[in-house]
Amino acid sequence: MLFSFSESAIDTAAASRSLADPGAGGFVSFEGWVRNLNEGRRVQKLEYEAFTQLAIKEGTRIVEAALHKFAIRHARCIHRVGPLNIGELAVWVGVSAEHRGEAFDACRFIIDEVKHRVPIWKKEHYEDGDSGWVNCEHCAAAPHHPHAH
Amino acid sequence: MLFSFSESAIDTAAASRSLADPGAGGFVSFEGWVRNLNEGRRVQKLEYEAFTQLAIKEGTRIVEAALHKFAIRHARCIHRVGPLNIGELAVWVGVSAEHRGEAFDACRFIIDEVKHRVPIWKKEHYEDGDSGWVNCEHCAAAPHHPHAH
Amino acid sequence: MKIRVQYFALLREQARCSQEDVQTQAATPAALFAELGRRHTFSLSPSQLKVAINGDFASWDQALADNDMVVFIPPVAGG
Amino acid sequence: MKIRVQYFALLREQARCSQEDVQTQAATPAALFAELGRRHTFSLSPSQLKVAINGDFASWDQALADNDMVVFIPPVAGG
Repeated sequence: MLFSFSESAIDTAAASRSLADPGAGGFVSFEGWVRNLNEGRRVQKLEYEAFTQLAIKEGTRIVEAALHKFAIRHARCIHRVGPLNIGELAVWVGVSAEHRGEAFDACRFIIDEVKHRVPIWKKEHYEDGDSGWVNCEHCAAAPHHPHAH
Repeated sequence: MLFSFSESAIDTAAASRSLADPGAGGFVSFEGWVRNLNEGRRVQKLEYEAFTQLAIKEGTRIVEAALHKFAIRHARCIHRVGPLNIGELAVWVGVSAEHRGEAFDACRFIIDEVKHRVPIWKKEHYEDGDSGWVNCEHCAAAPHHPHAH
Repeated sequence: MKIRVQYFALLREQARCSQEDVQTQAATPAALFAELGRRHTFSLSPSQLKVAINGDFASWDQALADNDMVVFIPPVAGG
Repeated sequence: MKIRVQYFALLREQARCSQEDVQTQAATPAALFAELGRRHTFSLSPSQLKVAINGDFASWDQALADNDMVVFIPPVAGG
């Protein structure tokens, strides 16, 4: 499972172990944590929603591309779905490689691509009671109802 | 303790937790694992030795420099000393930041600098029975005794 | 023909449902979205959306077939 | 004067000890290393080493003082 979803806390220790390799000298991991602030607004909690069928395909393609593009041993990405609180782990990416430079580059490539290409959406709930879908509310070109929900 | 040594297995979960911050959205960690191969030679095990007094000073300066140079929240490096087997964790670097780009850059900066500047030495024991201090045997300019020990 | 439309995130909230089966003559996703927009109030325009047919990315002018599953994909925000 | 010399890694093995106290007239680490090199077989030259005095990096021509602690630092290999 190069790319998968988790509805409960991601077990990063087990995930890291799954990338172990006696020929790997470097391991880089990225963790996306839920921040209490986004674009100047105080965030209380959030929820992730995914188009799972396509997201797993697209996420897997990204990790496969990294395995092809960089001289790495193993790579994997796990994304949470459902409600999350501040400080919780939203996404984990791990890469093992013979040498650290490739592990850094591949890990960054994967998280950048996942954020841009995989059909996952994030709804933020703000301390002021408002809420909104990130990247969907502010760029809407049609008549805009920022407080509609 | 921005930089420290450990004589037993590094508790990466506890180390990661120590860098938690509700304002941090990205966390990047690097793990250096003992490889079974270095410069074409089969490695069986190795040992790390440190000039602890100066290594802690220099390692701390590196992490402090990263905290100054990059927009990050927290950073930390833990290095093993003593004997290690293949696959074991030799060094851990963790960085939390508001945004992931700075976390990646700072993490890489720290491990690069630690490898170049901190007085730590690595002796590899090879499967053929030979052994050698990495970076010390091959660059020796004076009369060279590669199999003296 | 019958098309099953799945909605996610902001579109799901604006359509007030996560899935609906529509009888339509729309030949393409572009035509289908325009048709759905007459019944729902979508704040996102096609230029801000991507399209998937039967679980794969597709183009706005791909021909629709009976029983296709169509998803309009709002700007993503994973990670 | 008395200088305490600590050895690490390859130099420790080549000196066959991790620490020794030497009585010396050497005014600098450079002179001290040359003097020690007449008793030990070091395979590394000063150009490959760094020097620390009393736990801090120092230069090869820094003046030594009585009871200084000197370390010659072989090429490092952390990580």
